Amino acid sequence: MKAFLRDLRILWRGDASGDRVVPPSGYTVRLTIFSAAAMGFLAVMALALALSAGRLADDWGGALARSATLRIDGPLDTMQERTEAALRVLEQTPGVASAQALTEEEQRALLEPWFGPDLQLESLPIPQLIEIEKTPEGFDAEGLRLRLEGEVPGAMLDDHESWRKPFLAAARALRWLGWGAMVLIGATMAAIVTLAASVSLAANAQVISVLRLIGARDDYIARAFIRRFTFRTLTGAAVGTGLGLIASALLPDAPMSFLTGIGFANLDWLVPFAIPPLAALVAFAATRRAAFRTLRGLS
Amino acid sequence: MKAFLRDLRILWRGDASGDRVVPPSGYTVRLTIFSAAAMGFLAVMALALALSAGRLADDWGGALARSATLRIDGPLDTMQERTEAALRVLEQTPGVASAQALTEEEQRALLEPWFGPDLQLESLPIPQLIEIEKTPEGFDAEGLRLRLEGEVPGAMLDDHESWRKPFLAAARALRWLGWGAMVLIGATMAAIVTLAASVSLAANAQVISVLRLIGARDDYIARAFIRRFTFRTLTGAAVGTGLGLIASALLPDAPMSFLTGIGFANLDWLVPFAIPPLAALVAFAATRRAAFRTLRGLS
Amino acid sequence: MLVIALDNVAYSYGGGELLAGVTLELAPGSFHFLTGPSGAGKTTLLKMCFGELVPTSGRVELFGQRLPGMTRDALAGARRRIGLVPQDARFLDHLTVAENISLPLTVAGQDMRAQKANLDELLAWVGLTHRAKATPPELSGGERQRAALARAVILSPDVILADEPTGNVDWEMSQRLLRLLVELNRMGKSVLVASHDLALIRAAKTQTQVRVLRISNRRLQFAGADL
Amino acid sequence: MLVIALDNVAYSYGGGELLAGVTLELAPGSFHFLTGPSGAGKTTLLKMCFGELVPTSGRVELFGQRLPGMTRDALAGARRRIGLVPQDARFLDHLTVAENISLPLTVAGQDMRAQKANLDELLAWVGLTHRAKATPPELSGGERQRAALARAVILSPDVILADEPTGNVDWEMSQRLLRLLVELNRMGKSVLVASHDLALIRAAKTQTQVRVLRISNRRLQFAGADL
Ligand SMILES: Nc1ncnc2c1ncn2[C@@H]1O[C@H](COP(=O)(O)OP(=O)(O)OP(=O)(O)O)[C@@H](O)[C@H]1O
Ligand SMILES: Nc1ncnc2c1ncn2[C@@H]1O[C@H](COP(=O)(O)OP(=O)(O)OP(=O)(O)O)[C@@H](O)[C@H]1O
Ligand SMILES: [Mg+2]
Ligand SMILES: [Mg+2]
Repeated sequence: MKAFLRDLRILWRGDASGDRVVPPSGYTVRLTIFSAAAMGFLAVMALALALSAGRLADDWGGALARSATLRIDGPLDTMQERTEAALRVLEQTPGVASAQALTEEEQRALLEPWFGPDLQLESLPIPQLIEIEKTPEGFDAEGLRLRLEGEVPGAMLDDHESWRKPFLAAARALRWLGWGAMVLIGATMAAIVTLAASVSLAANAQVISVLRLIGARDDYIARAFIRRFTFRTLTGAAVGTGLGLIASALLPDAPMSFLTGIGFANLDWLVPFAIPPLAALVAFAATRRAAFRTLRGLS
Repeated sequence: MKAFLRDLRILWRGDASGDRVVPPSGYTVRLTIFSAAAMGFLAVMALALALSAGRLADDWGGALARSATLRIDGPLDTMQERTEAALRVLEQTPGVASAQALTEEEQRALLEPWFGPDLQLESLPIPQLIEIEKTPEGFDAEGLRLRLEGEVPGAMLDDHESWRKPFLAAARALRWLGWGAMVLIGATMAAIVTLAASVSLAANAQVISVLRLIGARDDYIARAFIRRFTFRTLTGAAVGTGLGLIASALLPDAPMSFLTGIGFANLDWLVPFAIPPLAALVAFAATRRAAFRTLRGLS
Repeated sequence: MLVIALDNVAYSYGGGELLAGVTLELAPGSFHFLTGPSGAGKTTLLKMCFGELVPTSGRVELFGQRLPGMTRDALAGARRRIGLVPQDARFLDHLTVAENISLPLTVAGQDMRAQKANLDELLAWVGLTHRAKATPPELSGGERQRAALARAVILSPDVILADEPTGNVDWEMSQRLLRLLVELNRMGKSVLVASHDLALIRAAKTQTQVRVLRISNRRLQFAGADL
Repeated sequence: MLVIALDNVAYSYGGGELLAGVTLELAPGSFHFLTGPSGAGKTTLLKMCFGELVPTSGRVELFGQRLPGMTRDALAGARRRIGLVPQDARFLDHLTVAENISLPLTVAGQDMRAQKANLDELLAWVGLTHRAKATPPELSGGERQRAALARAVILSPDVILADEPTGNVDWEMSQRLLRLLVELNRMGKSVLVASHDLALIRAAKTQTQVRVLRISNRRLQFAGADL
């Protein structure tokens, strides 16, 4: 355990002498840390948006898409018979997981907003509703419609397509927006870190020429820069992600069936923790490229 | 017109000799332009989110809040009388802009999803619905409820509060998210431009000392940097905003009553055009501060 | 009137006192050499004359104005009347040698074309005509020094302060540069040259009336005739 | 075996040829001076010996290895065996003078404490003991040159290439620095000094066996006894 910690510390501190030869260049430090933090924060926000929109799309694309409603109209006395006929048809239809006629209570609850709680359903010629759940594969709505037309008069199939679609499109647009912003933020961070590293290398052209003069190898020089920028980015991104998580926990919650609230739900909370290491990785790669390119350029 | 163009050109080019003395520092140029562009793009996205959410919140907070529904239950023969009594009460209630009993067609349209198109309303004991529009001040829901209880048996007032609230909260959260991101993006851009200017000034410490050696005044030196960074930011932000506008025009549209689609509607399209000048202003102020601080520091 | 006056000046970089009780008066048309061992404070003294360093005690006057009371703009104006050749001259590396040499004209807002003949003559004098289109990093050590001297005198300043202007050039070239300084001195300009090159000083003495100052033991003294 | 060999080398910065047909062989224990007017190509020649510039034609060998065939790491290794004193020495400004002088030890991964006595002796020799804790920007011109010389010799390299190492120091100090170089030369190190200081070269001739090279007309020649 002690040896492990020591090794970790050496990795963190790296080669102390190598770190000392690169000056503690004030502005590029702040530039890197700040932009990593800002990008981390924005990434958390975008991630929250993308994941919430994803959940939304799942709900509308999933739960709603896997259900349908069958309405049976007709005179009161034929209702029982028609309902049974419809249920039989549905039983035989591939892709229907279950079909259930709504009970009187359920129908009354649905109608309550319009009729009030005292409605006597038995005396009314209101249609019977059947809730259908699809299997994951779904059924052939057109075929079912044709068959019902022939066998069950007054049956109307509503597979929620028409009013589900725009919701779904909106959720998917939001999700796109979220992930698009994520990608853009990642690219921005990579670019800013690359540029900050390049600026730092360019500003340290004298340091590099001094080190070469005394016979330092290029990777000795490059390592000092790479290590520094990687850790700066990690630090900045961690701070930004932390602030982002706090902010997204503070976001007003709107727990609704169709808008599950913006923010992270359940295990989603773990996803943002990938941001700092990813940012550090991006910084590592970006600085490495910048360092070796600059070193070759200064030859 | 010609004179105007010439003046504009002079403003743009500024003092050519002053511009020449500052070297065309490659990396900080790219850094500034790129981050301004990225921030401009993200700002458009955030603005789109904020404005759509704002419209949403307006819809739910406005149109819905300004309407209410009154439902009148009872035996068929009393319906006409009770409806008229209710309308009379509503007419006398301060805060009610208009009240209208729904016609048969309207009621049938509402009920169609459940009863199908062939419903004969006259024969049914379904309640009568009255649409109320509030004045901007609104009415006292409790007082009206009490009065109706006394004068119109079977009257139920629904002012949409209960189901409007969570929608409104969600829209407001989204709007917060959008504007919060806007502010953060603005701050990030200011910080990055400040830092880029500082890096550039620090990297040009030799230029500054040479210029001082030959008797150049500080504001001569500062102006060259300020002008450069302001125009770079303007350029970058304009490019980013342009790309952002294109992207947001390409966003899938979801034209729905409660989700008016993400993106800009009508005159909202003009708002993002304020981003580049605002960014340039931020850059101007940030560079000015950085330049004079650095110049004093180098004394 | 004196162009530059130091009155009982002391200077310290934070540790012990480097210079103390230094009094120096540069009149128009005077020619001074400043000598002393490495690290004695020659460059420090020149920087005070240029208003770059402010003495720890005593007073400095540039063209009759007291230094600590001057605004930044007034100081910039005074500096345009002083041509400084720094020991380690710096240039704008993105401009050509010719542009660097005429930079003081640019900054002072003077018309470049009117000064073209002037520039060409100066370039020829310091032997940089063939390098006029090069950039400063492409110059050799001696060429840099000569470019710095040319830049210092192009505005025809009232005073020329030169810090080891011949440290990196051969004997013939240093004689050439000396003749330039003597020429300018004859036009009424005040010249102060820090140098450890005794042969150069001896040569100067044969050409014009020169006073030799030496920093020793923190004080400024006139060197004897033995030099 | 030769430490550095230039065989029929030519160099051009893009314009006309600056150097042509240059042949130079530095054997261990040799002491050369390199002279020539400003802009003749002394610094250019030294940079070729250091592997910083690759000749336009001809061959350069460092410690028996041909230069264009060397890897970057091999070149870095060879450079650790060469002590270069550049004409315009640069340092790491965030480190102290002592740290800068011992930087080659750090980069070569040597134990600093073991070399402490070495460093102190060297600091005393170049007269920088009292400035050891200063940073390079706080040094005077001559102090910088001395620090650069100390840095060049601390790794006890096989060759010392010095470009105008006494351009900014007074006569006594330049004699001191010369004695250091002569001492190192007696230890078997090969020394090449570019300088226009004829008095210094004459003084060196009295102390050890010195060969004087002169660049004139693009060619490298041995200077006559008249020097
Ligand atoms: N910024 C500074 N901070 C601290 N000490 C300094 C600073 N600048 C110079 N010094 C010290 O002050 C002393 C005098 O420096 P100065 O440059 O004036 O010497 P000089 O006479 O010009 O020497 P040289 O002939 O070597 O150029 C030196 O010992 C130097 O190290
Ligand atoms: N990078 C470069 N590009 C183009 N020309 C250069 C470059 N470096 C040097 N030169 C030119 O090559 C010539 C020789 O330069 P070098 O520095 O070798 O001269 P030097 O003999 O050391 O002179 P000095 O005594 O003045 O230092 C000079 O005219 C110089 O302007
Ligand atoms: Mg000096
Ligand atoms: Mg040279």
